[in-house]
Amino acid sequence: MKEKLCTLREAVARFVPDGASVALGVQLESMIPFAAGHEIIRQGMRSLTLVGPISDILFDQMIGAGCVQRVIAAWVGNVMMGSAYNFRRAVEDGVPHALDVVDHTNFTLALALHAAALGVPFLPTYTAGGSSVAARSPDIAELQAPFTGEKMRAVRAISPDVTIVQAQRADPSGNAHVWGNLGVLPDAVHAAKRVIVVAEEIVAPKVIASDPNRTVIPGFLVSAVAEVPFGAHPSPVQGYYNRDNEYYGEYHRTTRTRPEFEAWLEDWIIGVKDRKGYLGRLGQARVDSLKVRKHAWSVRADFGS
Amino acid sequence: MKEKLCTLREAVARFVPDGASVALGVQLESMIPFAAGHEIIRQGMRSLTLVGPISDILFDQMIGAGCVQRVIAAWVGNVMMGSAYNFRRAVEDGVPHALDVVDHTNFTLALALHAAALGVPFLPTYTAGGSSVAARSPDIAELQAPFTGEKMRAVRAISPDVTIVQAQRADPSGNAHVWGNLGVLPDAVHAAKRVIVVAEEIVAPKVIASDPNRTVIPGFLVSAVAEVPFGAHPSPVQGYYNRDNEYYGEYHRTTRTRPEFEAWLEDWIIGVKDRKGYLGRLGQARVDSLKVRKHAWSVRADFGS
Amino acid sequence: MRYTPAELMVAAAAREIRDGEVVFVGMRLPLIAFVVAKNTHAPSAVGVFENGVLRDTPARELLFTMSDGPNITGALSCLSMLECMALLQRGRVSLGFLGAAEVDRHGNLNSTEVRDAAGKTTRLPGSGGACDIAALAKRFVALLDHQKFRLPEKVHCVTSPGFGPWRSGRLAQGGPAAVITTKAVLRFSPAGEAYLHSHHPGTSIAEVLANTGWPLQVSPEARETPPPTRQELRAIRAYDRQGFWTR
Amino acid sequence: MRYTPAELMVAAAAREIRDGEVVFVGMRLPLIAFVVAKNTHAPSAVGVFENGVLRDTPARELLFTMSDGPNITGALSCLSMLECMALLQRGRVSLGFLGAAEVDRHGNLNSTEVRDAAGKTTRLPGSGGACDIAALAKRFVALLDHQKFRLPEKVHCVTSPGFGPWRSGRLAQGGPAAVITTKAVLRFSPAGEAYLHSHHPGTSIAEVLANTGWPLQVSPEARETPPPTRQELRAIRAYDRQGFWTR
Repeated sequence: MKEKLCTLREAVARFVPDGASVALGVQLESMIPFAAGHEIIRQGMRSLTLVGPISDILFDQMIGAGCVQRVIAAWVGNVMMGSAYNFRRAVEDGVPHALDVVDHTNFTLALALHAAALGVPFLPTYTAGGSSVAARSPDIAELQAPFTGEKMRAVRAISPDVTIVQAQRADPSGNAHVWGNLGVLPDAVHAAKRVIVVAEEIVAPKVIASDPNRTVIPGFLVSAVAEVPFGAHPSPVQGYYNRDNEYYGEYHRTTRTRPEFEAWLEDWIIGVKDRKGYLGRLGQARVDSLKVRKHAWSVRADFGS
Repeated sequence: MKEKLCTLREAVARFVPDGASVALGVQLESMIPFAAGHEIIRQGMRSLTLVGPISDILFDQMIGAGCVQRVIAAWVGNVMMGSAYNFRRAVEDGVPHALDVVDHTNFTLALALHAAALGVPFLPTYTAGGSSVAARSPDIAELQAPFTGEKMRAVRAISPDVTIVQAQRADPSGNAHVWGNLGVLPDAVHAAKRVIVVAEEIVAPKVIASDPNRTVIPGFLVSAVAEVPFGAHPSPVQGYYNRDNEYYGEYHRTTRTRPEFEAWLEDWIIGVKDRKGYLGRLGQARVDSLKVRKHAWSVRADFGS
Repeated sequence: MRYTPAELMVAAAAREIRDGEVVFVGMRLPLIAFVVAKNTHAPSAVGVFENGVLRDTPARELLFTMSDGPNITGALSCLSMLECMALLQRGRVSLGFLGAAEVDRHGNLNSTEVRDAAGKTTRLPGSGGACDIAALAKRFVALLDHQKFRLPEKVHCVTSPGFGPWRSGRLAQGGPAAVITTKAVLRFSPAGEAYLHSHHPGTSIAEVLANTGWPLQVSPEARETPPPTRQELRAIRAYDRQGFWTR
Repeated sequence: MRYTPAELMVAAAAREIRDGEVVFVGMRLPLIAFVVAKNTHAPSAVGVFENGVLRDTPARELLFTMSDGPNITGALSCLSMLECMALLQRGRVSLGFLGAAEVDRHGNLNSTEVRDAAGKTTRLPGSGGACDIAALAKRFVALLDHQKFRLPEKVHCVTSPGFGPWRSGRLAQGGPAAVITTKAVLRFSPAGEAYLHSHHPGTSIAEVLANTGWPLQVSPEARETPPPTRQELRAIRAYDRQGFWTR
């Protein structure tokens, strides 16, 4: 397998073109690839379609930075604090520009990715019956079920151009171990045309091969893998660091107006070179305070024969 | 959670009634719950429907023992040796009695279980186009896809009355760790009305809780859990013992005729009381020779926070 | 013992959980309700989180999101969202909790967008899993701040379906069981219309009616909501020590 | 170097694998072909096994089934069957190998049941994943024992589809690329009819034709199948040390 190890800058430049559809935040509130999103903002990509069930504040930042033309999601906001102001400004006032929102539910978005992962154009479901989400969505149609004749709904497959995931550890070929809550990660990886893995650490292939059930991302589906420690901050990475709750509160308090957001953007994204710069701004003491306080190691499994 | 720990005899007596549909061999050639199948034979259950993709010789034994009225499967035979004679005798000559065979492919069977696991009456697929399997099956229908208008096939959901799985380790509540090739296990567990877990070992709940991604069987779906070491022999259990290839060869050579099979049945199933008796017949030396020769431990993962 | 309105709501929500049930938990107050139920009358309840986590023990510390580290440590199982939603779709989830910006006469919820009197639209975060839980759980309970504009006769947008003509076939088994507000607990008639079941201590039936956007039916058996017990308050405060969600 | 018919078939099968391809491996001879290809011209090929296993290195010892312990130890990934079949369905699998009891003029395979001249039916094990691989892989290769009754003009039962009217839409991209028998290699015309591509050393075109159940077309470029190379034989024998599958 070819080596795909590169910097995050290279990965984004090569595999996230203007106009691409990009799945991010596929594990919901944890392991959100903030470093990757920030790199996309720094490189000034435009007209992206963002795909993800619950994006927490990363989608809000990318919308505010002007990268986004469309959002396909079930929930866009700040999970701990409520509203996300850039999302609201874009939808309500067209600032910084108009935003097309395709509303999904968590389940219909999961099914849309699952359909693409399975290689079928749709999947049937009972959810969203009676909901305006179903009535308004171009991705949800009525369906009469074979065998039973029931009225159901069909959810259209979504195949993102690129899925970006944060993994705990990966080898240089992109084979990656991910643990904790998986969200829609398995389907988002299989549904995508390309996959970028952002890993907390690059490890030897034998570490990954020691536990093939943990390898939820097989390297042959991966286009690029970058090592970015603390790449998901302020979201948590199980076994590495905790959620920086205070950061979400600060973001909420300091991005209420467009000028405030612009200052925030300059401070935290445009004005830093990369994730190292970002972490420097955050400060070592804060970084250290987020690290895992109490280790909880998995009991080993024997893959011997 | 209530304790569900019991003997395999109790589990089978309580949850595998005559006429039940039973999924077995859901991990294909490994971790086949032979001990459970043998207990079903000893208790003389009748008119069962067996469900499983590739059953190796367990289905053949249960058919030969007269427990089975119908088989819903993709492949019935002896994987290493070819034909399974009881299956052939039942289909070709109605011995010991007639057998209804519903042919599936591996994928359509996986989809049928997946549909039931998802709680929908069918799933769409492109497979089996042009095949007699699709043309003959009551479980496969034509379908016009929403959105694209393509002609596809729909596979009907299958929800077994009980799924019996062999797990490496489980706690007394039935929370079970399974690793290695999973086959259709996750869907077979979720699709079933009841689940029986046969574990190589019962371990403390904290062992299971140390690795929630390994807990592919959550205990609240489990009706009974029994500790049966070497319960999958002659099939392998990763990390515990290897496949007894010679046993499959012997079975092939000694069950060619009905009287030969009847003698085999008496020797290995009817004439032994339980799995302990079976292993006694097998002999300690042979048991020991199958044990894992070279351990290969998974590198630990940190679930700390 | 004194208590806050949020603590009363948590206690009322906890009592909706029956022992042994599989419950779609959600965050904020319902999460704490799950913890209270586990520590009081429902020790065998299993919690499902749509990020893929199942728990049969409460997390060791307060969660701000369902994906926080402590919710994973010691979890019963970590699956995918699809597998958790599949539990819902195949009818294995007894109860789900939902928040909303608006709840209407038939228990429909809106968390997508609202319009003010001047016609100005405010965009809300959206469904998340709310629509799925409302559609597919055997029953659901909504929590909201009791203000007249949040209880319109008809929501602007049905993010999450309550009672309506769609409650047939597979969806016949679901629907709202209760709406727990800052002032009252509403339940639903067999015809699917909300009625006042209890008003909280310190409010009156008249105050509830005055703050509801349609002529709310009142049960002849309407009574005062029982206040949180000492045991419930202890469980709430042991978990939300700083009162982040419950002060 | 001397070699067995099975060794020739393995070498011929190995040459069908291109470097970097994702291959549905199967057991017996194709498994060994995958090992040979990995050790010779296709070091980056990835093997998919329908039990859920992906491998990019050969197992450390001979396998009798795809679920044998050594196939799991050091695997690239252990998924579910559904996930492996999904790779097939979404067009990520370049090549699959299949065995069969019968292969016909248009590359249809039968592994479900056969009838003899007297009309007596013999029940075979069935499709397993064969139908799925034949339908959905970008191309497939069948292996079989070259006997006239195994190569009928039309199979008794189409377990696994070759070329036919169903090769449109999503299935247009698939179909048989080759049939490797104990006597010959057949390939397929653009119209989907088999023709003789090469006959093995020690047989003749006439012998192949005499043992085929329809008037088999012969390519004007038909030649002798190249024998296994020294390197290929070394790889075969290092893996199947006892010659369980290849003697």
